[in-house]
Amino acid sequence: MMGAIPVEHGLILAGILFSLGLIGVLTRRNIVFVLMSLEVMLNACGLAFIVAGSRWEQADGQIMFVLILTLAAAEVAVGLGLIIQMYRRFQTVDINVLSELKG
Amino acid sequence: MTPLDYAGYTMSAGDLIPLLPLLAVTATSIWVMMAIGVKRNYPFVLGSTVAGLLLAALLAMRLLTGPAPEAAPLLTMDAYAQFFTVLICAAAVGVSLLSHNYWTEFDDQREEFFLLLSLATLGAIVLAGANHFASLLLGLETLSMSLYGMLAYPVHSKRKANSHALESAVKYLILSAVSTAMILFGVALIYAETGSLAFAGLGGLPAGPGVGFSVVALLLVSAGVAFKLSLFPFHIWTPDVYEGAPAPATAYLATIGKIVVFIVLLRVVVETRSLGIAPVVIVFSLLALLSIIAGNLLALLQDNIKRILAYSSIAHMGYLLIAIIAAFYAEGPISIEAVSFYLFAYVVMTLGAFGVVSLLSSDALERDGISDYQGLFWRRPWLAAAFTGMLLSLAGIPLTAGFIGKFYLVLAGVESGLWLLLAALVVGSGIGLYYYLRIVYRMLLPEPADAPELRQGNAAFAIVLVLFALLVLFGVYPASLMSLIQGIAL
Amino acid sequence: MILTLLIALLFIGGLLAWFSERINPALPRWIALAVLAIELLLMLSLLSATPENGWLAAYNHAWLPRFGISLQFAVDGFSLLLLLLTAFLGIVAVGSAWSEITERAGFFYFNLLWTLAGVVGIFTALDLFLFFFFWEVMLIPMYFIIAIWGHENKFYAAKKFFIFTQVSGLIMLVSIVVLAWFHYLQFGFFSFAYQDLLNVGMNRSMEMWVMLGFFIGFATKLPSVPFHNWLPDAHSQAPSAGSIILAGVLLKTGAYGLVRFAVPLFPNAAAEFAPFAMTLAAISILYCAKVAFAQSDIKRLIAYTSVSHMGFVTLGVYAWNELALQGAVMTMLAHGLSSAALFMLAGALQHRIHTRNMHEMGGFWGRVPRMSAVALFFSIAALGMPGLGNFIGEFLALLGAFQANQVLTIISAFGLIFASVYSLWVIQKIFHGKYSDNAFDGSRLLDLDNREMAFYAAMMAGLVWMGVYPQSFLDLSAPTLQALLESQAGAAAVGALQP
Amino acid sequence: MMLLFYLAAVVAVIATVCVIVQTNIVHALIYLILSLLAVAVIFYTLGAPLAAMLEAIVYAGAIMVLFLFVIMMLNLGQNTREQERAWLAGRGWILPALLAAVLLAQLLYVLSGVEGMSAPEQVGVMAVGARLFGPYVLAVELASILLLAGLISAYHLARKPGAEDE
Amino acid sequence: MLDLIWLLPTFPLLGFLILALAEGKLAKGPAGWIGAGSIGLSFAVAALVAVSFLQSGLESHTVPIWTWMSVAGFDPGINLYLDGLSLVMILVITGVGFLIHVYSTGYMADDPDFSRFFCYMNLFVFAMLLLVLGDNLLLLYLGWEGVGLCSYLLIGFWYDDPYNGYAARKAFVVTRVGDTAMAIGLFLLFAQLGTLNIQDMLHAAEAEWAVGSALPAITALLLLGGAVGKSAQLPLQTWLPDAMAGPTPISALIHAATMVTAGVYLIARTHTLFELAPNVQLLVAWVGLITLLMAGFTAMTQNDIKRILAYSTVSQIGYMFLGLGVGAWSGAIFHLMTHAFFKALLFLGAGAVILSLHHEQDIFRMGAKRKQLPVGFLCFLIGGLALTAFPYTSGYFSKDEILIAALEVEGQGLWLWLGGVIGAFFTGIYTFRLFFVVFFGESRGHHDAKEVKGLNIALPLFILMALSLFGGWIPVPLDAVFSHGAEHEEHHISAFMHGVMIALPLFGIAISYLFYGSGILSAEKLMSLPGSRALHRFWNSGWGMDRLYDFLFVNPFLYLARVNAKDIIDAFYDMLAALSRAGHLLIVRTQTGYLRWYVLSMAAGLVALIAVGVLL
Repeated sequence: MMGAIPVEHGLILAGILFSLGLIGVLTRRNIVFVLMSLEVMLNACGLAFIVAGSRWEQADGQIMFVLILTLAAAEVAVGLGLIIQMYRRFQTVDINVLSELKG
Repeated sequence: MTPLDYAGYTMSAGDLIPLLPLLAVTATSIWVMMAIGVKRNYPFVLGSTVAGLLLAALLAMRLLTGPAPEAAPLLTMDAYAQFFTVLICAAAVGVSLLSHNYWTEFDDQREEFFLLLSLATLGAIVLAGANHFASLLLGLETLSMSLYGMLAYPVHSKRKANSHALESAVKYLILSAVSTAMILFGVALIYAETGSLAFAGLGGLPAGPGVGFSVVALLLVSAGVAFKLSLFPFHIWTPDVYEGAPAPATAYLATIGKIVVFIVLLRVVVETRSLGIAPVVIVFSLLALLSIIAGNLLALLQDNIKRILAYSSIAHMGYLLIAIIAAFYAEGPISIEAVSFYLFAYVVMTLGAFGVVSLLSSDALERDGISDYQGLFWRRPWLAAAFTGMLLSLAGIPLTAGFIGKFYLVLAGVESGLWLLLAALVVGSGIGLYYYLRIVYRMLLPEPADAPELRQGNAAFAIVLVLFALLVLFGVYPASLMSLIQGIAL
Repeated sequence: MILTLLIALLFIGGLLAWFSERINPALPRWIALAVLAIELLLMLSLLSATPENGWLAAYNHAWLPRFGISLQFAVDGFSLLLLLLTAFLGIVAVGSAWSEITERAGFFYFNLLWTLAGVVGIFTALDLFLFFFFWEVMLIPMYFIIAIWGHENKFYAAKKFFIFTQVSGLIMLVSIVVLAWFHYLQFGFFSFAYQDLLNVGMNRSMEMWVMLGFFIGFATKLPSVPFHNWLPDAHSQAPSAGSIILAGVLLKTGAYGLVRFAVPLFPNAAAEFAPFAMTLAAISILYCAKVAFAQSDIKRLIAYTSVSHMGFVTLGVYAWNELALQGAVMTMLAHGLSSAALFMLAGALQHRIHTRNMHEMGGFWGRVPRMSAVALFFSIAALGMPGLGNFIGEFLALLGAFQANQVLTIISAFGLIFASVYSLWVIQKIFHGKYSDNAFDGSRLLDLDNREMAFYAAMMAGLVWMGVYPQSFLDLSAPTLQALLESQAGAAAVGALQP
Repeated sequence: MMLLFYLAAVVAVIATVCVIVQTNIVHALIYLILSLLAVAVIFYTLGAPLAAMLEAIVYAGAIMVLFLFVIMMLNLGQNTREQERAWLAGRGWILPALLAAVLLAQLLYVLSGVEGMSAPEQVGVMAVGARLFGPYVLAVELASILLLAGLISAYHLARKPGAEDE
Repeated sequence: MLDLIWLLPTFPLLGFLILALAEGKLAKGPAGWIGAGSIGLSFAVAALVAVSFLQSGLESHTVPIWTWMSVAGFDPGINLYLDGLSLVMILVITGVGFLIHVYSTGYMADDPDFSRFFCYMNLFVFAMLLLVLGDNLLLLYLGWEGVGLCSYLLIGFWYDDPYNGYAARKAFVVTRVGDTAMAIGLFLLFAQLGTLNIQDMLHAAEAEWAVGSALPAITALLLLGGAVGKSAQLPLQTWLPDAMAGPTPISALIHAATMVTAGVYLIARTHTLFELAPNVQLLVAWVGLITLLMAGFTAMTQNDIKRILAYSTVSQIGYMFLGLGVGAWSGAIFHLMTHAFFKALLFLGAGAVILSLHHEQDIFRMGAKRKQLPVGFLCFLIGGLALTAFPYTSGYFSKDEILIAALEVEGQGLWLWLGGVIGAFFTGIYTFRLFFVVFFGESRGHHDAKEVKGLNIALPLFILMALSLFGGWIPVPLDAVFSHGAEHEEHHISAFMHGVMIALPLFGIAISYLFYGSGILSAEKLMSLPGSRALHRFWNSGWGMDRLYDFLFVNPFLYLARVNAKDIIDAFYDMLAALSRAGHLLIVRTQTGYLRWYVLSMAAGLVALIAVGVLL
């Protein structure tokens, strides 16, 4: 019953999602949005792995996805922790306040 | 439905022996975590961390000369990996001792720093042995995850007037995540093409001209790696993160955080050098060239020592890349030896330089302005001498290990005929001298009248002196290290 | 063994001098003096050694076996001459610093001795890696000497000195490595030993590039136009002891390198390059003489004259015949003494009246006749007065160079005219004319005391000796130079443009 | 199945676009969850049921809830819409979008040539599990360490200042 | 006895060393004794040597002292070579030199730097002796440069006045131009002939080079360059008049009697070379002729007593060059000797006059001084007559010999002769212009002048007067040196020619008398003629040579020095530094601190990377 889907299409979808995530990271000033966009990018990577794994009929793709999931979870946890601290200090989620270090 | 195929994979106790350093560090982490849970005791935590890391270093040193282990699916703890494990653990011990003094008056929980430090070290060791993209990912992210915590460590401190640590951590986190995504996407593409996630599988990439796919996949990975190494144009985070973070964390990031990526990179290059995908090599050359020039130029008129060191590290990564590129061209072991030696020297000198900064800094105040060092030569001659030694080593002047490292790089470059890159090395070193000498000169000036008291720190001072001694020892008589490195070559 | 002792003694002596300051601030200079005196005696003892394979003394010990690098030291007559010069000028420098350097004296003498250790290493090392090692080692203490005890613009000068020499040094390092790499390709093992590398063959363009790398390294130290710009700044800003070492000894390392390495290692490329090198030499001679004349800072002036004089060395070396080489060697020795003395004088003046600006001076003869006479002596030595060492060197260099390249020799000979212009100008501005102490405290303008005179007298005696009986020096360097020439039998006509 | 794939793909893309242009953060989060769920469907169509499950549970579930907590904690949402709109206005979009478009074009250029089909067979939980606890057993352990590191970092950072753990 | 010639330079050297090491602490008495005495001893030795040399009948005698150096076949020795030529020279140097030293003890008696003066003087004599005794060109060159140095030191002896320093440097630098040419000549000679030993070199040249070929011409030209520099001949004559800034005994010794004639000595010494290059030899003659005429014109327009004598010196050396050029080797050297006598006399006499008049040098501020300064008057009378070649004075014999030889030159002989005779006519005019203006007419200043007393001043003057009058009968033992030349035969010229040669100088004296002695003719009237002022100015400035050289060489050099004082090459390195700095400032602006910008840079980097990778 499984219709074969071209790997090409899966990877292109992943690429689109990846690019969209990147746009989000690039354009949003709200750091929460930035973090969410990052999740989109990581998710796109996971998708790519699944696509690749299904091409080879291997479990490795899914395993990589699981690892990415772990990573994403940890990243979000730490990231949100930082966001909380940032909000505490600046009362804003505007990422541009973090620009004291430069030159 | 694929059959259960782990039946074919068994793991015996013997397979664990090469992993002993890793296990030792893990045990240290757990032990420290439990110790914190029971009772917070700063000296004890520090002592445990140092002891555990030392143990790991000793184990690795013991294993270094032992028989080569069989390749495990994720980690190859061969002599190459063990050598760098020793280096990593030793460096981690150094950072621990450096940070002792730094956190003495910290008004928040101090102990987790060491916990994070040992976890980061764990990630670093994994990278040293990684032969698979999964372990690469895990090692890299364990390292990064711990570093996020370390970079932002004083975030609750009321003693600290600014939010630089937080800023540094946020920047690092976001950018690092982006770079991780790049690596992952690239790896996914590679996997889609080769069906293997082991480095050895890279050989399955279609090579030859016009293979855009392989190039793009490799370049995606390269871009991520370039970020971790802070190569131009992915270098931009480096100074901000270095400057904002507490000095010991910076020291960790600048030494271990950098070299592990190179360790992996070298392994990957050795696996793939038969590929000879010209565009990738050219891109690497370009990265090296631009990094050398940009890094040195950026540091030129900088007044913040941590930033200077950050920029100079960009250049140094460019120098190192010369040897990596040489490894693409030449079959011989020289480029690998060159990378190994240079990494060793780089750890010693960078750790030493940041060690001096750490020693003089505290969680409340980073002493990283160039003017803070005015007259240091007359106030703390040995410290200043050590710092001078580190800077001269970074500049590649003889009597220091940095010179031998540079010599290796030149040799590797000559072997492969990388004249343009060697020219960049020469020019970059010339520019580099300017800012290194600026610092040295500041230290030579008479001390200012209103100079504040300098912090003391015995452990950190001892570490700096030990590093200085190593620097000179391996600058004058590196033969033993050379032969060791010759033995571990991949 | 004596060679390692020579170097070790300086390193250890330096450390001793540094630490002894805590015991007594006057101790470092005595230690430095003692160490250098012992050095001089040790070197003199080598004069009576019987040569073995052309070497008066040799030492060889493995150092970095991975690349065939060894601690290979050896001394022949040529290097011994330069060693003697080094030790002698070292003593002079200590004498010059004796009362001038009062702050952080221990560290000063440490740096002085370490610089000299580097120089001694350069003159004795036969392994190219080792040579380069010492080549760079001497920079750091010299940097400190300029940067700590220098004058108003010391950081700029010290930095410039360091960057110039370091960058050119790196270029040379690349060349050395290329050479060693070719040795590896040809013979299958690494070696940085001089004798091994002499056998390396390379294709034409590669040999030229590698030779150029060496040339740039040495020409910067020498210095030759257009790599000379570090020198006026370094010399004018350094304390006089530093200037003495710089002008008297450090510059000679570049010349030594040209004679010992840059030409013999690359006979064909050097032959091809000789006209260019000689052109650079001629430009150095004339151009820097001209620039020297325009200086008002006396130390800058002397610095430029140094460049001009070292042009004769380059000219002589690239003429590559015995006359010219002997001329180059004699110029090195004589210029070592005369420029050191002139810098010492300039330092003495600055120490007394706190200015180097010649426009603020004048008519000193009446006030300080001794100093004036001494200055006159060394000025006329510098302008190449026959009977003094500089003349012998320059004349022989030109005489030899004439056989290799007539046009450039004739052009270079005009340097003799310019030399008289600037030398006499100095005498005129400082010692002749009307005396006026508007610009400085005239009561501090004291004549040379007996201690100072002793040093000058020794240098004067040396120059006269070289001038009237140069044979004692020529005999010492002749075997080396002849051996070098013979080994180049195939390329004996380096630079010969005659039809 | 193929239809499902393309349908889900369209949903995922649209939802993701909504995420990045949305001014109300809560709405954005909902779109993100939608996107993740769509991807979960895609996983399923690609024969990765375990991944699909985890995507839905862990990603769309746990992680997004975490986001929600923080959003609530920081009291973002309706009242910050104006500000978000202001931030999003202007030409700040052009360059990033252009860059991303170029990147996408580059990716499309190389990806469009890839041969091969996804396998019709499912790689089920068993297979994944066997592999995970076979050769990848170290990875599992290391992942736990990664989580531990994340945990400790997050703990240290997100803690209220002064809240000692006595 | 002959082997003792090494003592000859040794005494002055010892004198120099003693005076130098005494650092001026010696009292004037001992200093004077040492200074003059050393030369006296030398003269004694020279006399003994002369006697024994002439008795021995040797052609030459070499005394090796030590090998200077020996490199690759180049082995010049510190060897002294004595033959007739050098014998004449050492006698002149030590003899006249001794007299001048004695004179100086009186002349310089009041100078605070008395012993420094003698120190330099002794050094000079030492160097001059080496110059003439050296058996090889390198040793000659040593002496050559040594005398140049002493000349410099002594011209600038009174260093307070920057003008003196200027004159000294000018003298040194201008002669160094010639010296450099000579040095190049040495290089060429060594490269071609493999030796610098003069006799060996000359033999080799004769053997290897054909007459009229290029190489001897080039070497002869280069040596001539040295000679014209040292001997103040065209085109390097400009330094000598300025050199009068030194004390007058210096002018007598160095700038009249000895050093300036070194060029003549050099050419005579290497005459074989010039004979191999007839064209160059003829050039020597023309250089001499033109110089003597130009200097004669200039001398007529000068007002400074020493400058008049200086130009006259230039002119007389011109005669010597003329003599050399026409092959009258002996005549030239003979004239060198007699010129040493009478010009030393004139200068020392001028010194006495100047000293008596409190350092007044302008002849138009003197006048009618024959009563007040009888000795000076006598000096100028005798010296002037000898200078104008008044029959049977010393100058008459030597000048005659030269002019007669000139006449015999084929082709251009008449012109050379005519020029020389006209020059002699001018000599009469300017010499007696000086004479009449100073000693006759009305007193125009310094009415209370009193002659300086002192035997040490008077005695040398009287001896020199005697020599000037009777020096023409001294036989010079030069035949052996120049024996192979063809000119050694009795000259016969017509009585008319001879009459002209005698009459013209007298005619010159007469004109001078008409203008300056009797006032019958007036120089002022002459000056009011159209164009004469400009001509006067032109001649007065030495034919504008100084200004020409300033324009051609000095000013461009000074300009270049000034504009490039900072060394243009430095600007290149500064530019590199500035470039780096600009690069830094440019690139550091990318470090904005804004996170989104950082991500953007990464994304851009990725895009660029892929673009590069794919395009490659």
